[in-house]
Amino acid sequence: MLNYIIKRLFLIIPTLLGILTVNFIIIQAAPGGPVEKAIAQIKGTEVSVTERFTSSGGEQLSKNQSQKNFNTQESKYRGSQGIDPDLIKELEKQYGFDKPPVQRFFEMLKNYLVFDFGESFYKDKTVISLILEKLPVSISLGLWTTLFVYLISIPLGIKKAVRDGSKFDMYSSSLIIIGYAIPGFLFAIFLIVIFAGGSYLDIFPLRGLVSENWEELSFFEKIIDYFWHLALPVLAMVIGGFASLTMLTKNSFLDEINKQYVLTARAKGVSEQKVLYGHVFRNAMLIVISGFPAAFINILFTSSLLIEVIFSLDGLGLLGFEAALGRDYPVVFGSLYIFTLIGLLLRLISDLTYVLIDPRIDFESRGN
Amino acid sequence: MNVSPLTIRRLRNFRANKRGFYSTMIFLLLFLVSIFAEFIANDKPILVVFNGHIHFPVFEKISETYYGGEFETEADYKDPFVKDLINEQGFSVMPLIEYSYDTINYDLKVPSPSPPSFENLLGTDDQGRDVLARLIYGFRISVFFGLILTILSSIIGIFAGGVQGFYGGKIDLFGQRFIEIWSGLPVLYLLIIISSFIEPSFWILLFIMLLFSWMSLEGVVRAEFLRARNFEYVKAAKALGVRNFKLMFKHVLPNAMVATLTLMPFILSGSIATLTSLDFLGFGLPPGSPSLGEMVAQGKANLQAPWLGLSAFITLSLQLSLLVFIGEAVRDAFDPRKVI
Amino acid sequence: MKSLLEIRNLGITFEFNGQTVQAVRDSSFKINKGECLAIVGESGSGKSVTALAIMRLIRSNSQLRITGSATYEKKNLLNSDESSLQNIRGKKISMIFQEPMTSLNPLHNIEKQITECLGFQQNSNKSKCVELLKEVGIENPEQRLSHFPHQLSGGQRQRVMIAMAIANNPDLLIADEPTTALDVTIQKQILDLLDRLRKKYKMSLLLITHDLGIVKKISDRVCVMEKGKIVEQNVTSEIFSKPKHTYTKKLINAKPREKKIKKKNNEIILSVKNLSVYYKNTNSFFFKNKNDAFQAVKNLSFEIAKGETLGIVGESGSGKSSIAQALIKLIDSEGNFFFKNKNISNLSEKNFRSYRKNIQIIFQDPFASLSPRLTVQDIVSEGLEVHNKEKSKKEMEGLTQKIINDVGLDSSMLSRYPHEFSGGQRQRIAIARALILNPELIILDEPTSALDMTVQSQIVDLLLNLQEKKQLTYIFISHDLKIVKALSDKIMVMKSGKIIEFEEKNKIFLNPKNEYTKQLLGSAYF
Amino acid sequence: HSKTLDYKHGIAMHGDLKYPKDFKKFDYANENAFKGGKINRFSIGTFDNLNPYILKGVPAYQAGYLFETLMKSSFDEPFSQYGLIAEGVKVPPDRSWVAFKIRKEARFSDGSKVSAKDVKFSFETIMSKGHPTYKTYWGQVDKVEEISENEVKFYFKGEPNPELPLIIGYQLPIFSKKDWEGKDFSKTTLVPPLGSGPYLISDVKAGRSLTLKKNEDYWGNNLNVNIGRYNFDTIHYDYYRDETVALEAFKSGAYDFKQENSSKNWATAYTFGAVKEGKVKVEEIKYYRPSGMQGFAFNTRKTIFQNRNVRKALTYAFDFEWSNRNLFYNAYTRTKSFFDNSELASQNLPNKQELAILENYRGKIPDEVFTTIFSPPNTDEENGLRKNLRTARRLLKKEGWIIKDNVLINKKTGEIFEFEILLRSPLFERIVLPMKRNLKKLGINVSIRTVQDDSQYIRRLEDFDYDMIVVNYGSIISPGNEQKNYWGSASADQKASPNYIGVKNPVIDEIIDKLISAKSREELVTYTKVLDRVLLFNYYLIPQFHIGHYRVAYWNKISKPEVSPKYDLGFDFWWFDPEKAKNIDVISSPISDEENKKDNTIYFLLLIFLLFILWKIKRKTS
Ligand SMILES: Nc1ncnc2c1ncn2[C@@H]1O[C@H](COP(=O)(O)OP(=O)(O)OP(=O)(O)O)[C@@H](O)[C@H]1O
Ligand SMILES: Nc1ncnc2c1ncn2[C@@H]1O[C@H](COP(=O)(O)OP(=O)(O)OP(=O)(O)O)[C@@H](O)[C@H]1O
Ligand SMILES: [Mg+2]
Ligand SMILES: [Mg+2]
Repeated sequence: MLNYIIKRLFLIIPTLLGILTVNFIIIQAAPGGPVEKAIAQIKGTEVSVTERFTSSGGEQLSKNQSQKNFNTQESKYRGSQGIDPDLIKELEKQYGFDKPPVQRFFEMLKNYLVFDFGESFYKDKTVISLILEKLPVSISLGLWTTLFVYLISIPLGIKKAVRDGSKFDMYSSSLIIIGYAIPGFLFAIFLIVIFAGGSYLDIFPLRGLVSENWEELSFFEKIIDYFWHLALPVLAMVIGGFASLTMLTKNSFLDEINKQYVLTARAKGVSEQKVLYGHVFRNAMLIVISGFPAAFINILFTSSLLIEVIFSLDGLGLLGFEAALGRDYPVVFGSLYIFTLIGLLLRLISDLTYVLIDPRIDFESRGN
Repeated sequence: MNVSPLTIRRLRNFRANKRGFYSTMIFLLLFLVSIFAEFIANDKPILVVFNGHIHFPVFEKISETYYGGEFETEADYKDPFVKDLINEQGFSVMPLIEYSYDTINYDLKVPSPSPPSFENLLGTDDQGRDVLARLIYGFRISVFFGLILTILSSIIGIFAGGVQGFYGGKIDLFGQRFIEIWSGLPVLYLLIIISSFIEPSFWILLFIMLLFSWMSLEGVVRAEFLRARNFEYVKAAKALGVRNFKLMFKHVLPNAMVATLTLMPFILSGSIATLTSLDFLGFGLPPGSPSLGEMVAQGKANLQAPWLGLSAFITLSLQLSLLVFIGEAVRDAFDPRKVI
Repeated sequence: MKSLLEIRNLGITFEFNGQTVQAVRDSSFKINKGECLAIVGESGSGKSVTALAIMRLIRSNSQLRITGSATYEKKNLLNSDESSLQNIRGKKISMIFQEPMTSLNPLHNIEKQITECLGFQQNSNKSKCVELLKEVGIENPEQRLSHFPHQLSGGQRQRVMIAMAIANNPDLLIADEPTTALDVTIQKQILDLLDRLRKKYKMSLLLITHDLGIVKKISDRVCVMEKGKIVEQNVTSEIFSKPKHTYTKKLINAKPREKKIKKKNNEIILSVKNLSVYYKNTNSFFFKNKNDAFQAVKNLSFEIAKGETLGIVGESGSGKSSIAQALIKLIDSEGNFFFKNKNISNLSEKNFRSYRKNIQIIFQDPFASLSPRLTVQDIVSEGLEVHNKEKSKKEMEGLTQKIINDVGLDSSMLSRYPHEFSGGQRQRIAIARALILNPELIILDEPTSALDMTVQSQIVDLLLNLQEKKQLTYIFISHDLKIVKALSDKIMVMKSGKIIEFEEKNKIFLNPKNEYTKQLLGSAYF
Repeated sequence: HSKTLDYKHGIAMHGDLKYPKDFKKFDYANENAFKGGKINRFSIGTFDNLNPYILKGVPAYQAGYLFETLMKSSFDEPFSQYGLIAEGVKVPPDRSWVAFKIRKEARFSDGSKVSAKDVKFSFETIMSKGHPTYKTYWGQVDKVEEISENEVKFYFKGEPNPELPLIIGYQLPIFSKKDWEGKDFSKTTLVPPLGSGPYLISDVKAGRSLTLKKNEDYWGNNLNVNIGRYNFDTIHYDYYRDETVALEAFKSGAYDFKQENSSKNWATAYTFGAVKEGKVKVEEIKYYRPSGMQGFAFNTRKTIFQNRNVRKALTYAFDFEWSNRNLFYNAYTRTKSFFDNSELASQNLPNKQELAILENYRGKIPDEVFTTIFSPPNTDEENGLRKNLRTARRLLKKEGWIIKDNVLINKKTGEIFEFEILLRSPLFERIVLPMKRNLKKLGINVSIRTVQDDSQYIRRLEDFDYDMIVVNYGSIISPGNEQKNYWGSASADQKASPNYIGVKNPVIDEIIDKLISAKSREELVTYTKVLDRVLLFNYYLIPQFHIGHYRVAYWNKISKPEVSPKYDLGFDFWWFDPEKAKNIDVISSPISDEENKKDNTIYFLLLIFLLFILWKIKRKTS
């Protein structure tokens, strides 16, 4: 086993390299880059990357963000200017595009080796600090949704398996599946209109992770405030999450629950709970349990772009989307590197959990 | 017909899951309706009798000049002018819903999105197009997309996961690394690149999604295979001289199918959701396509017109629920211990 | 004497597919305190189902009807609630399942499985565990604690099962074929143990077995079952001396035909040189080298001639199944073995595949070796599909039906799934699966352990006929010396992975040289 | 020769100033406006930077309140400015330089004086470290000279550009040199930089909110340009990501003032309870700024669009009246001029002066220019669209395009007429799709491509890699140099220029040159109209629509001056009205805020409690 682990750890390096290379090449091939983005900004024709789903439909170009155009005449004037080729050169240099791609690639690799991810093109912040800044939102969303989903789905799935075919089984299936079918962000909007808007109830806050006056709150108030803010987004995210896990649990249980060893356990006089959770669980849940590492990464990096946008939460989902469309390459590659690295380690852990769960599993070659 | 007792038993199991059975029926019905969408919701008549000749405009393009108008291009049958021309020398039979997914209702009384009326049963969207017609076509597109994608990606996913899990060793080790690299591909950029030289069509989107969606099954199948390959009955079959592939797909797979079968409907609905959200984000089907995603986006942007959001929502929910229920029934049918 | 458990008019019906299987019909019997009641009967006659019904453990998702009553301590077990049953199961009434190999939780180690029975009252759970394992005759019990079921031999698993069942000194022990996988010495030890418990704690014993020798030896009364009915019940001595029912008579008189030893055939079909089998110790996370591995088979060499039967007997856990699996290349081994003078030990799976048709195996654990999602039809005909592709579907079906009838099953059972059978029926399916291929060499690992005498003789008959007709070669692994004696030409006695004695059948039986062999034979006929 | 000139109190682009030297206040200012109170506003997006003059970071534009400029525009004149930091400005007749005299009272908010040094520093800093756009912007400034402690002079180079003095005057933010010492201007900051403006930033929560507080010691309170201005004590900005949500927030009273840009929302969303009760006021405020020209621009570099008549034909395919009625709730007006909604628009027959100019080009410009008032095709009459399309068909036929098998092809070359409309925002799909159907009737196959990816879109614009796009040519009441970039031949081939259409017309070049060097407002107006006509009748684009008023909704606790300025909304002149505020209990007052919060907490706890009870009951029953 140790051999295997060492082998896997070593293989992380070429894998990472592969991922970075492939991404570099592909992104290189994408039309447009940060220079164009900057030009758009200079010309004042820039459009927010989230425009399609955040806008409520203005019909006139570049007039829809009146509050942005601090001075409308100014922006008009700027836009009218042609872009000086020297300026374009200068921009290219600023973003490092004066160097050939291969050189850029190797410089990037060199920096990444020592975990130096550089600075965002646009944000004047290091990639790391950007990620750290967005982490609380992502973790909050991820942690609570994952927790809810697991804590509800697994017992529910087990109960459904035990009472397979009963009314309870039927109704709960219908419920979770309908929940699953609801588009999360539509539900989020619905929640906002009902619970946080001016039209009906105004109980929950519209945006953010905590209140404006967070610092002044006492500890207890802080906790309440935090959950008060999280209630709607988490609800919107959780609603669709039960179905697959519950069904997976249920079906795996159904598959195991009739096996001989379950009879043995019952014959031993083990209580039903213990039969289910002590015996069947481990046998049935290989997939579910082995999904835990992935769930863990979910906790950290849950990216729910739309939910974040709707509740004005600044999380990794939004960061990633904005970086990708804004061609903020340091952020794109930096986060790719970090998340992939963590992902690879978690995959290894995931594989090892297989063995822990079922000692019969090994990764040796077989079949020839 | 050789219907083995086993098939009968499975069918019986399937039917015994009432909810699944009815879901299948409803789904098939809807699917059938949407397959013949052109005959149900269209802005062209099903049948035109003109000058003693019978025409089927759904199949043939008849220019307006033929009816005595002045445009050489295909007649616009919704145009009152053309209608009059036809009625002078014959008649036409319009489909049930007189709108196709892209037909704009030019004589709306209220600005679109207009609320449900007799003319537009589910109202119109914010471009004056009939919501019901769009739903029918949108349903078709998304179901096709989902089914094709699910079938293909399941085949690939099961195959890849199965081979890795079953053979283990180097195949697994390097296969997994390949998959890790593969899953690191920047989907968004691929979409951007591709759309920079061709307009992303149904098939292109399908292809791109397929590149990645197969991985959702690969992991679980691999895990199940890793476990199941050690089971005694696999050994027993091997002792019989069964070939590896048959071993994998006849012995290991059926017993490693729990996850697959459970996840399959979710993958299907996930594919549909993916298409929807691509449309929603603006990386999906070309503008004007009947996409549920666009409908959802419109629903969000037009809270004052709840029929948009509701229609899209109900269609999506119905579609997904039916699929998941069917999936459950299929699972039941293949469960040997389920006895009715 | 006070009756402990009284069964009245028990009826059990399975219904599926429009088919109804009436597994038990209108059976009544009772067990007194401290008494040993034996249930004997045809394979598939409903013995196990009866036992399971008492514990209310029949799988509930098939359409199932249970009628009648089972009264224990004035309560009808058949309709008492789950929580009170939990207090009875394992504590007052415990059970040894027929198929020990599949009855253990594959993901729990031995210690966990046993201590679970003990509950929390003792803080010296571990030592109690070791004690129990020692009592059932498992060597190195301390090490075994951390093992998982798949690392144990069939007999060892059975003994773990027994240890679990007696852990709480129950009032009633239901033992469904408790000694099928045990060699006779251990069998004796176990039976003695049960006897002791019976005396000491006034434990009652409901013994289901096919081994009439055991019945005769330890039971007080006997019920005879046939086709779901109790056809006769009486005091043991009466049953054996004055059997009334025809089936009983048939059962008592059934005796396997014995193979007539013909002159020697010199064509060596299989020769084995220096065979060793190692098992990695997967418990240790860091696998270092071979020293860390456990050697189950130690440098064996032997030969078999065509048409011969080699009987392998020996201590449980001595490596018999390991040899069997190694020969057919299902587990890695060292050493060479030659099939018809061709070295097959280092062939790749691809090249070896063509030999598979000719070398078949019947696994010790039939339940686990049948794919749960294939019907019997598929399972049995699979070999044909693999090797005789030229045969038409019709032909295959015909062959399948024939072989199923040959092993004493009904062809209407072909569309059923494995779990819908009795232990003995499954065993016969496994036999049918191997025989249908007409292999030249068959390795039979305890093929008759779950069969009653009548069926057993039928199977032996079948095997012998085949051998005579087609010059088949058998490697026959069994603990049932009677059958070994009936079938074999030569006998190999094993202990701790080594051959102790390897001789002609008669020499072994009449004139055993080795101490262990003597001991073995000595325990055989009480 | 600078000595011979005098400093003036203001400067106009053309002609005379409206307000005399000692004017008391702007006409649209209310000197009795209530001072004080708080207003909540909102913003879409996010911010991480309080220095909006650099490339990096996402700026909070409200930080502009921190910095005063040398001059201040008046909102009821086309392009005139009056002294703010500068008490006087002077320019030579050829406007080849500009000098400002700095007011003695001008102070930064730390009390230090604003000096010429600071002005020079500001300019040089912004040019070297600021947003690169300023380099193009003020590229014509040769150098800045500190004449004295409170006099500063900007020298210009290159072609004369009479706008430049004004642009510097009202756009150059003045930073404190001392304050920036040791700090890097090009870095983003969340520490408010030192300014001289009316407001101070009192609270910043990056990406979430920004609070501005009136500077008690603001030096310019009594300046004539500031009378009746900056009335709120506190201005609080909340940032939202999503406009739908932001609208909900407005309804719930989370902020007080919203300007609406969607006609659909305007027509449908402002009907909620508070509006009916009169707590929220919904108003349209007329303005007279040129609307600019938004339209479908043809890329005339493409062969199919090189023919004027073909372009004209396609104009008939856009059914504005239908769109306006069915999509926009009749909110918009068809744009009929590049300078619509202003005196610059050519919405009459050419007058004498214009004709005189136009006569020079007869033969080189379309004849309609002399005889017709430009009016895009409309569909008002019955069957209007059909008639229009018929006209279009005839035009196309005349130019050699015929329909064969449902597609329009060139009789001679066999070329198929098809093109792509490149869109930036999906919001336009609904405007374009009906047009697509109409074009289909003409046999023209149109594909629509929405490229939401900024970089990709810009890349295509730079390379002029499109057939048709939607452009909005913004225009100011005082057109000038930018016209050269829009329609000049030189810019047609220059990569990334805003000559999207690819206009290369010597006549137009000539007119623009004359326009730029116009000596008086009248001359400017004449040339502008001439340009307008020539552009329009060349059918370079299909004009879309515009709106002539601001659509605003606000909680009825703020008031606005009776007169609205002609050229701006002038929100800075609005004020908090305590009388009205008393009548509505809006959530924004601090006391009710607190109470509300408690209410909410209770609701929340109740919900949890309810869930808990439910759970208990469930457990009992199962
Ligand atoms: N789950 C089931 N579904 C249908 N039939 C079943 C099921 N379990 C057992 N049977 C049938 O019930 C009958 C009695 O089975 P049981 O296991 O009691 O036999 P047995 O007497 O224990 O036989 P053996 O000695 O072979 O173990 C058999 O014919 C078997 O095929
Ligand atoms: N997978 C395994 N890993 C480790 N040890 C194993 C494994 N399988 C078997 N063993 C050990 O090898 C020894 C021989 O096992 P084997 O199954 O060959 O015994 P057997 O002779 O068939 O016994 P029985 O008569 O009880 O079936 C036993 O001690 C067992 O514990
Ligand atoms: Mg049995
Ligand atoms: Mg064995």
